[in-house]
Amino acid sequence: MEPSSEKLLWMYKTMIEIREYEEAMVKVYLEGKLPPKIQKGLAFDIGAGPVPGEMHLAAGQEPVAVGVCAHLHAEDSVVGAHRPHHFAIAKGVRLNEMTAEMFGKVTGLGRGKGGHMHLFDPKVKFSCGGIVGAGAPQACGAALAAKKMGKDWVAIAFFGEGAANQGAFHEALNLASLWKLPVLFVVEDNSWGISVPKSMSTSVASNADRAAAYAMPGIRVDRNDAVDVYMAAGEAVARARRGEGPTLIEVKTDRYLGHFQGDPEAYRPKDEAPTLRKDDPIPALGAMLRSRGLLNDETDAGIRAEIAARIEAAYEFGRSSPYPEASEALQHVFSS
Amino acid sequence: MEPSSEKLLWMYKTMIEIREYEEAMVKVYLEGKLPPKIQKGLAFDIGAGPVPGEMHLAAGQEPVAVGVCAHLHAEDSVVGAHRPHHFAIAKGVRLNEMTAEMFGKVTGLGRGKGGHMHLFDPKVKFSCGGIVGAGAPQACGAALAAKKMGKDWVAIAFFGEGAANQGAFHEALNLASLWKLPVLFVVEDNSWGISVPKSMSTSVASNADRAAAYAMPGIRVDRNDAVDVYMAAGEAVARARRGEGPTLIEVKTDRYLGHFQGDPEAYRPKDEAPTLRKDDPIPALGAMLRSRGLLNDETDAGIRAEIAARIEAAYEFGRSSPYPEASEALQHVFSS
Amino acid sequence: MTNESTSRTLTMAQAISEAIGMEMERDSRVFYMGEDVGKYGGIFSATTGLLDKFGPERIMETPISETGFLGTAVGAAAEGLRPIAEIMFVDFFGVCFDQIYNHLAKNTYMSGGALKFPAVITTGIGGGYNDAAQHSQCLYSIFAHVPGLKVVVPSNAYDAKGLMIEAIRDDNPVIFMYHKGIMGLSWMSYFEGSTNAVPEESYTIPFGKANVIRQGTDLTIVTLSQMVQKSLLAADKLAELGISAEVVDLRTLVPLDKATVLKSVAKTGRLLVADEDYLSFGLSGEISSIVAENLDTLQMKAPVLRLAVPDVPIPFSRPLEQFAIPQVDSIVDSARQLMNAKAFK
Amino acid sequence: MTNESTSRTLTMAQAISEAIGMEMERDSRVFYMGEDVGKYGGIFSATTGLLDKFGPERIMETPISETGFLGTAVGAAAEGLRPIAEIMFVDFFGVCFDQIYNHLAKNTYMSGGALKFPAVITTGIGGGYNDAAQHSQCLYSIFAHVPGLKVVVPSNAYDAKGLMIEAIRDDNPVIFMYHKGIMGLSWMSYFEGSTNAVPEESYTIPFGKANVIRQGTDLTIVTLSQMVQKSLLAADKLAELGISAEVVDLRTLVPLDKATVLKSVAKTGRLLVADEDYLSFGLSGEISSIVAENLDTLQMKAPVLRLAVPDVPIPFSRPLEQFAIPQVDSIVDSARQLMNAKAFK
Ligand SMILES: Cc1ncc(C[n+]2csc(CCOP(=O)(O)OP(=O)(O)O)c2C)c(N)n1
Ligand SMILES: Cc1ncc(C[n+]2csc(CCOP(=O)(O)OP(=O)(O)O)c2C)c(N)n1
Ligand SMILES: [Mg+2]
Ligand SMILES: [Mg+2]
Repeated sequence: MEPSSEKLLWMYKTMIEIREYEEAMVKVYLEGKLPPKIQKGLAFDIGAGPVPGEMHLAAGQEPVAVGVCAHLHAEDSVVGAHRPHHFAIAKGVRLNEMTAEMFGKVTGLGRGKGGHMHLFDPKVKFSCGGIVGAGAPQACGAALAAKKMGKDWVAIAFFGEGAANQGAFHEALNLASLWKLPVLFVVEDNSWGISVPKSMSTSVASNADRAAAYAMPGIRVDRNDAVDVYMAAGEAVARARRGEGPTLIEVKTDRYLGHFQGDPEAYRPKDEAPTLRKDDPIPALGAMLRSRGLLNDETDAGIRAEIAARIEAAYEFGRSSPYPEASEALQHVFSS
Repeated sequence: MEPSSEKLLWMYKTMIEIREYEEAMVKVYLEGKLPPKIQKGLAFDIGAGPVPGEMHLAAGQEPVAVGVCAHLHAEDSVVGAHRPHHFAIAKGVRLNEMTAEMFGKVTGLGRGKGGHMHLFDPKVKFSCGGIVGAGAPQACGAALAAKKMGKDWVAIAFFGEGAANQGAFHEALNLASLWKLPVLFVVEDNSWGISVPKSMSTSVASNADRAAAYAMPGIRVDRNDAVDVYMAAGEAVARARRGEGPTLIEVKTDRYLGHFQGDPEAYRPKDEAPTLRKDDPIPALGAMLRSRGLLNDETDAGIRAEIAARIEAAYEFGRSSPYPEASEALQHVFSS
Repeated sequence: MTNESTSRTLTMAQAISEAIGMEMERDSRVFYMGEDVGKYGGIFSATTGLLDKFGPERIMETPISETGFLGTAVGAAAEGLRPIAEIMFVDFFGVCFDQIYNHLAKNTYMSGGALKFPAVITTGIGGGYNDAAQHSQCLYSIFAHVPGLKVVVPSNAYDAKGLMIEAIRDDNPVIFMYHKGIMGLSWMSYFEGSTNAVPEESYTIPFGKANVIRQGTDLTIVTLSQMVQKSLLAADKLAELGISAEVVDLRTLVPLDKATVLKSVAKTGRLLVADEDYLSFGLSGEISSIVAENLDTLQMKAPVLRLAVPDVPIPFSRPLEQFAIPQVDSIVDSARQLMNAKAFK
Repeated sequence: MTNESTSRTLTMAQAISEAIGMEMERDSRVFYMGEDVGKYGGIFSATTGLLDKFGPERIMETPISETGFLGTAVGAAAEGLRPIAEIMFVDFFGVCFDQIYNHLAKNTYMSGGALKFPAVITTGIGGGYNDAAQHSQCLYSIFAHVPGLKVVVPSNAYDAKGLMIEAIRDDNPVIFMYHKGIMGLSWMSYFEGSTNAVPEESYTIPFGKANVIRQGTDLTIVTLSQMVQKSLLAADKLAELGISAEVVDLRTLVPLDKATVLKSVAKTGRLLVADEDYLSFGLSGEISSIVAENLDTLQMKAPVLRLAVPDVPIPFSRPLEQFAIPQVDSIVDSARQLMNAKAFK
């Protein structure tokens, strides 16, 4: 199923939005974290600045997010992992509230309680979490709910190639196949699990080869390309909606930045990231759009300006929103 | 690698020993558990009698134990699960002490502290445990130790087809393949996980097909036959000893008795167990031995008499040994 | 009351499966997942008869994949369904606790209240029938320690039904722990006090209300689950010795009814905690600290006494297990010891 | 002493990796497994430099398979090796606790002492740097609650080295928990008191010996890990207010040095527990109950006060997190409150 012009443009815009969001975060995140304003002797202070805590960015990994989410509606569920922004943006999570959450503000998705790894937007059924592998069974739950309610909604679990070695992966895939759940397991193979290369974590070259262990289709997308992902995911989503069960997809992608911001990356060949950037999927899709006459300098500039404004507004919203009252810490342990 | 006459005879004898041991346990276990000597209204009292607690017997599942253990030495490790006697006996665990353990006696393998699901015999490197799936990574540990010490010892993890859906299975197989550990994962497919048929627990027909997910060889032994298991395991053990890594073997086998003693088995077709017994692997191997001139009525009777005596002695040892002092409960939390 | 209530004597297992069945009938969003919960009816009979009534879509047999199906419960609850998931023995929580305490229990909080997780986890606890170290634990204090879970630990059939209905209707994760030795199973000896009169109709028992199940004046025994039944038997024996024991059945650990404990201890001046969990860093410490934190208003006649499993794995052998797990006689002995002790004057 | 000892100032992370390195040199059976422990040197720098020294066979990089490699540690320990396995954050224990508490911790007991399990589990604990609910917990009381594990929770570099060497040489499973905010990492602010003089040579600190790290007469602060450093700062402030606080650093929870706590409380008559774990059913209850159980010998001047995380997940937002996790000022406030309280007379 080739993407329509509309989908192509949407994927292009959304990839730009993700990239710009992440690049902006690189800068905002560093605010207040560097000498001399931090404890003497430190190179960096993770707990300082307006956006404290760990920060996992997805620059370079946009194709997997847009290629899959292009097939989804608000009622479909997405469960991301610790590196969630690209999925959140592609799923349509409210950008202002998401950003405010990372600033720890009361206007945030979780009133500042969740933070970057724990974004919940029930309006578009997005969630994520910081425990590697834990999202896979949760996506089964969303899929089971859809099935029980007689809806054709699907659920997507996105996680990294490192996560595919966690026991939860195995249990979730077996359940999903057994119960013919409308769920996709999408492995982002960015070659690294923090500092551990795939060859040191994974006994098989492609996780797609693990699908046979659950009698489900397995697809490997070998290029970090939105259209390739779109095509693979399209058939899988359609199968799921038809009630034919789950699919496992592994997508080769690239992590341009460190595992988290502040990662010294001593484990990584110095020229790896710059080399990867030469195959940047965004200009690649841009060129395709231009060749089809769907984009030119002017419309491109328009798209970029609109996105820049939206992102700036989101960061401004996050920055200027108030913090919750300290005593709010005691609320929401239970819902009443 | 065809089994030698010696191995054939050993397998035959050991299967008989296992079967007789289990059949004896069926009776001993019932002692003191039935009306009228128990609480009024009960049909059965699991905590009563000389051998209290859960009891999982392996009658029918002898081939997998002897077919694999025929290749092992004392230095090789075996990790069993909640249904451990056939593996223990095939691995050469001290029968008296094992039996005493199930009677809760101070002469038991664990001084009465472990019981039937927790048998540890360091002399022949046998262990087991009551948590489904937990043994697989532990066998990796034994295999890693062998590798680190430069020995050609192997480790075997035995577990049921139900256990193959536990996350620990996935993690252990991946690790074993990645680190080329000398370990065999042997799945006993007795079709049932308590009351749950394989078709309701396992998304794939044969667990052997899951080996490809870890780039290791996978073998399915389709008959509950000691020689077939012997041949499959022989090549796998040899590979492991040569440093070529792990193998996954699934063996079709039959559970003649309930999941545990006292299981009402309402979930099971009434005629299933009797039908299965028609393919009893012990007379089958006996017939083969006879056809090769390795067994006749007289030698068979001799074998059986010797085994009966050994088993009777073991139960007698268990029964007549003293209980530990109650205050021993406080000892051995830590080794000193 | 306008309705006439009919009640029969039920075992705790019957009361539980009745409660689940009634709620499943009332609310189509409720469903049950677990191992051997279908044809078998649950190893501890919590789902007896329910498969026939509700079919395999609502009484869902699972593989031995606790992380898989508990994670499924998390996801389904977020979508508005009301899953009940059974961990056969609480001892197995170690293979799946992540889904429970890092997700189910925290997602409401991390979402700032935007999401509800109306799920119940049922599980069998306790020893006393020689099932040894991996099948005999209580562990309730671990579930009570982590925020975001309500923890229910009934001692009898009547309470179990009302608490189960309350649990299923609660919009938050609840862990419902039944001691095997009070379920009234046909294959395990049990304390008969746990089998009692249960109304046919639906009713709820609110969480956080401890039950002063026996009044007394000399000492307070704070306890829960099967140990309530042991404590009542001990109180009978103590009465023969002229010692009047008040027995407080906590019923739920989260929320914890400290006020009732405090009131009772204020009256008696003596506290014995009778617990089947491990001694240290758990329930008995928490209950003891109610006294420690209220030394301004309490005039204690004796130090607090904690009776619990003395920080050893549950041993298999009968004499060892009987020694490790507090028994009726050890409650009696502890109470007598308490009556002979003195607080600092 | 005949040996002259040289000591330098080390961060706690440096002290830990030095201790591990020394023991790996001394005993070829010791090896280390975990995620990012090789080239990265451990996310919290517990293994910095060790890969270069010992190579990948002894500093083993693992997949994200905690159950897999902890189970491997169980099996390897049974064979006589001495594995150290790192769970990057203690918060992840929920995916692998079964191997720890049902096997590693119990197998010695279940084997009647026939088998030893000389393994160390290292793990990062604690919050204060906005890592939110799944990366900021302490949870030590859960490990201390289950029998068969020794639990070590150092507060400074000197102790960490001695306790780590002791842990590696112990023939039993030890969980060694380092608070991230005292490791002296170059990327996280830390309490400087935790970086101190560490002798170059090898030494051990016995388990079960609490350290009275500051003498005082008015109240006893019982604490551990990073909270020791906060308590010392609080004690300075309290001294300015004329309040003399004694600070007891528990160092290990199993074994627990109740005698030292009791002695100190007997002297001061007031107990404040300063804890970064969740409040209920955990450490602070256990410590409080030392008072409750000793009301025959203790004359308390005030009720016990427990300061801990108020049973909420650790919130992300800075003001919320600072509120939820006890700070120096909250210790000061609690101590003042304690000085104003009275016990029943
Ligand atoms: C159960 C668990 N173990 C370890 C971690 C620490 N951790 C966080 S992200 C990560 C690497 C994940 O790699 P991958 O799944 O490939 O995702 P990527 O970071 O490449 O997007 C690790 C080890 C965790 N969060 N949860
Ligand atoms: C983690 C865990 N979950 C559930 C159980 C309860 N249980 C014990 S044996 C068993 C069935 C095991 O089936 P299988 O692995 O096929 O072995 P079999 O009993 O057939 O030998 C179950 C569910 C357990 N012991 N551990
Ligand atoms: Mg990755
Ligand atoms: Mg089976």
